[in-house]
Amino acid sequence: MPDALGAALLIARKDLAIEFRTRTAFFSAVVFALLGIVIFFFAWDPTAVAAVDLAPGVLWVIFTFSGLLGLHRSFGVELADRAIDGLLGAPIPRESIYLGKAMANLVFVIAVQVIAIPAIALFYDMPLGGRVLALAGIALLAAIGLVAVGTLFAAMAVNTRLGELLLPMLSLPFFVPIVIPAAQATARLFAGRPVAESMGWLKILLAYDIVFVAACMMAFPHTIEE
Amino acid sequence: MPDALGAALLIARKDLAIEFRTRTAFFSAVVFALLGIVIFFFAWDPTAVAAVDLAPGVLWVIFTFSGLLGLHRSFGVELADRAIDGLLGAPIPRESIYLGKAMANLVFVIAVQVIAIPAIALFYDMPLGGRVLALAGIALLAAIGLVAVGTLFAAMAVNTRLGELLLPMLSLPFFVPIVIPAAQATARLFAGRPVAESMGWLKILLAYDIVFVAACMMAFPHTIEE
Amino acid sequence: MSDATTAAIEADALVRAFGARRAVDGVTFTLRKGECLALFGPNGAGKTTLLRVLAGLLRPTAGWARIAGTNLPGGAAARRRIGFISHASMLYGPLTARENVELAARLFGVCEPRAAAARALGEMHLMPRADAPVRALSRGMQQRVSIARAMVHEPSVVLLDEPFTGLDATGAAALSDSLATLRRSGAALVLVTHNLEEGLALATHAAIMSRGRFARFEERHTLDAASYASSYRTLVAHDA
Amino acid sequence: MSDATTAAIEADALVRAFGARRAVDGVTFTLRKGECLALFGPNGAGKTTLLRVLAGLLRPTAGWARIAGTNLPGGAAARRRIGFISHASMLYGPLTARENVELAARLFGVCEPRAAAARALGEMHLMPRADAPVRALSRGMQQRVSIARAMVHEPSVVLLDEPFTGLDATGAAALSDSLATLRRSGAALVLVTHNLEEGLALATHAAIMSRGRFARFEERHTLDAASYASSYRTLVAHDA
Amino acid sequence: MTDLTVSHGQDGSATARVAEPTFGWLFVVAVLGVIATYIRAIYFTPLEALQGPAQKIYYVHPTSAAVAFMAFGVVALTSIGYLWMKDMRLDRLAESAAEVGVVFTTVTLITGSLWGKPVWGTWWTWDARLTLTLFLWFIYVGYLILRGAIEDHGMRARYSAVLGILGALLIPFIHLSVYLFRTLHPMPIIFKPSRPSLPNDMLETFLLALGSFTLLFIALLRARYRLATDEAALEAEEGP
Ligand code: HEM
Ligand SMILES: Nc1ncnc2c1ncn2[C@@H]1O[C@H](COP(=O)(O)OP(=O)(O)OP(=O)(O)O)[C@@H](O)[C@H]1O
Ligand SMILES: Nc1ncnc2c1ncn2[C@@H]1O[C@H](COP(=O)(O)OP(=O)(O)OP(=O)(O)O)[C@@H](O)[C@H]1O
Ligand SMILES: [Mg+2]
Ligand SMILES: [Mg+2]
Repeated sequence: MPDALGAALLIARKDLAIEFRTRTAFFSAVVFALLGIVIFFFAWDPTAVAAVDLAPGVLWVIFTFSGLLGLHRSFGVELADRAIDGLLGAPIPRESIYLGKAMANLVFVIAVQVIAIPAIALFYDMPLGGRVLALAGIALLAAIGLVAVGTLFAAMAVNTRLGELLLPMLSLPFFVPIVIPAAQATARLFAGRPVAESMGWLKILLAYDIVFVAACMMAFPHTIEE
Repeated sequence: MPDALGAALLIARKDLAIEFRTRTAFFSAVVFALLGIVIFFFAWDPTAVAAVDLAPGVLWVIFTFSGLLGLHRSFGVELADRAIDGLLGAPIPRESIYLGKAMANLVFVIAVQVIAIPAIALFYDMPLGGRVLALAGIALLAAIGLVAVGTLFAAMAVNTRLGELLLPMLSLPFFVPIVIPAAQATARLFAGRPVAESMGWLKILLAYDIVFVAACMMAFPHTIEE
Repeated sequence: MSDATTAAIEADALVRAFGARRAVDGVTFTLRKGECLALFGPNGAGKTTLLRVLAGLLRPTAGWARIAGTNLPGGAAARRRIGFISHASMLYGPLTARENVELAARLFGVCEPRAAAARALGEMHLMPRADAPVRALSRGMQQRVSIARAMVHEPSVVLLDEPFTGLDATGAAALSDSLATLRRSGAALVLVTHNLEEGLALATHAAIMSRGRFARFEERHTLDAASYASSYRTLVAHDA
Repeated sequence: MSDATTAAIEADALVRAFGARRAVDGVTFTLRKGECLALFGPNGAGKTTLLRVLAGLLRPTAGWARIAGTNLPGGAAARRRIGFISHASMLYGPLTARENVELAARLFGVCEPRAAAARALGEMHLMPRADAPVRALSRGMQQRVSIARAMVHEPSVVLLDEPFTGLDATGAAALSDSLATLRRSGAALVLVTHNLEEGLALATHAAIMSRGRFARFEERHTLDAASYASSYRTLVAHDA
Repeated sequence: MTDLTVSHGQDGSATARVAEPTFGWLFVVAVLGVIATYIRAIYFTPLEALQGPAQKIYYVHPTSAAVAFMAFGVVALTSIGYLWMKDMRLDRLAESAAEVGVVFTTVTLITGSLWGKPVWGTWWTWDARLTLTLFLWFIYVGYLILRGAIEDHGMRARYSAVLGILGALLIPFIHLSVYLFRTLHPMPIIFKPSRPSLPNDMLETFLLALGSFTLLFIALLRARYRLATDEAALEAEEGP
């Protein structure tokens, strides 16, 4: 039998294989993020709101919504022909299933961010410069939290009658403590403030990640059986 | 055999019956919109961007994304056990299927708006007052356009390998001439300008509705058979 | 309505390809009113594809087919005549059995949809569970709803893709009865099944499909069941 | 491993309810290694529910069940032993047949997953289409992949829910062969089917389920096929 | 992004087989024209006073935009033609034109950005024309992704024809929206790209550029179309 991590990797690889079977899947995720960014620009009156003030909010809202898209898709594929039963029947710990799905989701979310962040910088005319590393750090912390909680709720939502409608309802409140610190830290970063000034926000993100990765991993086995 | 409109109504009623079978389905759509609004509120630094300037954009972005949610759901239910084949095999015009699905989607989108608009007014402290009617008019025009195009693309996306991933990619560019005029007109409305000043924008919306309702209705029969 | 001698189903050099693979590859046959074709063939022979083309759900790649004189894909009037039971249930899981069948009845313009739905469900012995959501029914029960759905408008051309799947003895008997009644009332049937006995019981014609073509096509009464079975098995074995 | 006298499957007063409806309502039986239980029963009797409980996919509401001495729902070691073929294919449509089976092999810790997958697919005569995405396969072919998936790790407890569905003569023969081999190698089988003949051919035990309970449960050699069939039909008819 | 042009899954052998004859004399003439344009632009046309060497982009940038517009015009026309006549050649032409169009739109965006940095001091600004170009790129990249997501040829042709037509209808709306969005609230832009009154030298060079790019467009379209035709033929040949 594969060990817990091995099994998780198998599942993550399988998910990514499905997702990227056609190169076009990746393109369309990216185009989605780009379009979101562009649409957002036109939703606000540029004379009233400066683009540079909008950018951090746009970045993190796009991040949330494209994350939801990926999360939802991730369990849709399991449910189509009840392939999830195949995973549940396999001699692997439940936690591996969670971990595997979460890893695949993390790759998806990060892949979208890798395109979205430079695009925001380009379209909203923000100087990335030396801030790239700091921003990548924030994005990684935020992505881990989002995926940890989102994967759990996606698994739960998919097993209920409400399906995809439940996912945003359950998870958006949990995304609030991710979006606010991330947006605040980003805004500070682009206002040219030193990273130290955002340390408080980053600590919140880090604490969130630790608490919820652990909690969700423990909670997962209870949510998956009928 | 039922006439074209009768058949469309049957299909719309069926969709709404599925949607509201459990009252909670409606609640969760509403909660989605509310949470979206709240998330947006916190995504921007209130000292940098005035809430009243953000509100119109938030309204129309939430509108777009919750619309996507409903649209995607609308064809998911048809595909689950290939119920769509049942509709295609029925002695009704293809256009009725389109019309029926579009009507149900319109109800969904409007129902979400009915909650979202007062919520925005509340959160962002905007005086609705005598502007409710004008705003409702904008919302209706925007909803018709969104649903006309979105229903067509949802039908197409669901039949492809990429499934729901494709829907936002195809439809977001088509939402640009909805979001810009709607957001601009709303902003003007709340800045206390007379409606006449937004007439240009409203005309674009109206023209869009006319062109795309007709075009999509004609295009639909080509997209539904395999 | 057309007279008794008109062909109910005609296909001529019918082809349907998926990409490069020709799932149906030149099928020609005619079936008149009141006739029943039992269609056998190995997995992947193209039976389902053929039925979906005849049901107007797939466009032919080449060749043509006619249902009651109308070229496929026909208009509403042609579809009105067809009843189709496919591999998928074509039902809405969240709706009840009754709602599903009633919806079909209304869409097909049946006069008293409520009564017709109750009758169709009753014929499949499903009334006790008629108000349960389809999603909560067992496989065999779902198959019964699916059958009721396809029969509620009394079609004159019935296409059945392995309709006995999942049915218990009662269900199978009820379906056989319905099909026999339909045939007597002049309907044309195409019945796909892997069970020779089941298929030949109802059939007036029999065909074996292989690699998208009709390898054999005869009238039932010219056939000897035992020798047919052995030739079918040989064919299936060679096909794989 | 446990010795030959250990029960492979045990159930005691097993109950599984959906809301108020008790789909399985007090089932008690024991099956030893090398035995095969043919499970019959009308639509909605609770056969699928029972199998899903035994497969560890549904929690029992009351009572208990054991697989090879481990209480259900058991841990990874218990699941390692089970092979399950359900109504749904449990396959990933976008992946190929080979990828699906290989994934299962790896998850079950089979030593040479590649070779094992090829062998399992070969047994079901599916190698020519092994690299087609499952979504593009015909129903019978998908069923074959599903069978290969369930067998690839050589399970010692095999739960089969109408496994012959959609299979042609070749496929059915291949499955029967596999099952016979498995039984000889000491596996315990539960085979749900609506076809008495098919079921009794392989069985050492036979049971008829009705309204969630075992209405009959006997050893195969005590049964006379003809009289069993007639009593099954009476039971089914009364059940509806 | 240019690798989108080859994202249609032809395998190496297909490319090898067809690559040789597809680029004909027309392509050679077009490439020579482009080279001649640039020799003339660099060595024989005076430096623009304000912008210096950056202005040399002028000969690629609007010309690519013009070619892209031509290409999308071809997509719209062939899409309408396809829905009307259902001729696969029109579909292949639409696909070819969309690919060429996306390439040239990409070139326009990139050269515009490269030009913008020295001239405007920014890579990007939300000028109406720039925004429209960006959305054109989105629409037709979406078109190509849609094509990549459908296997069935007929369905792919119909879906993409629908998108091709709707996309053409959308362009005036986007143009109007973004134009009003901007002009009602003008942003300070240092230089507005408006038709410059060119000195004769530059005008001649520009006309030469436009002519060569148009030839290049036709050559590429023809080459891509032949590739599509050969692919289709090859696929039909390889069928079972
Ligand atoms: C990414 C940025 C840019 C994009 C997407 C873009 C797009 C376009 C398009 C679509 C056209 C063709 C319009 C037509 O033929 O009427 C065009 C023409 C032109 N562009 Fe740009 N452009 C960009 C940046 C620039 C910059 C930075 C300059 C230089 C200041 C510039 C100067 C011109 C000129 C001179 C023309 C031709 C003038 C005319 O025919 O009106 N563009 N551009
Ligand atoms: N959507 C599709 N895409 C690609 N190939 C397909 C598709 N549907 C069917 N095929 C192929 O067409 C052939 C015929 O399939 P079809 O489902 O008609 O077979 P069948 O005779 O019904 O088989 P079965 O007895 O297994 O139901 C198979 O080789 C199958 O792989
Ligand atoms: N998810 C569910 N929710 C509610 N009721 C259910 C659910 N699954 C099954 N049931 C009910 O439990 C009963 C037993 O169903 P089950 O699927 O076990 O029957 P079965 O013996 O397999 O029938 P079949 O021969 O039709 O496959 C049925 O009455 C069914 O309606
Ligand atoms: Mg079939
Ligand atoms: Mg069952």
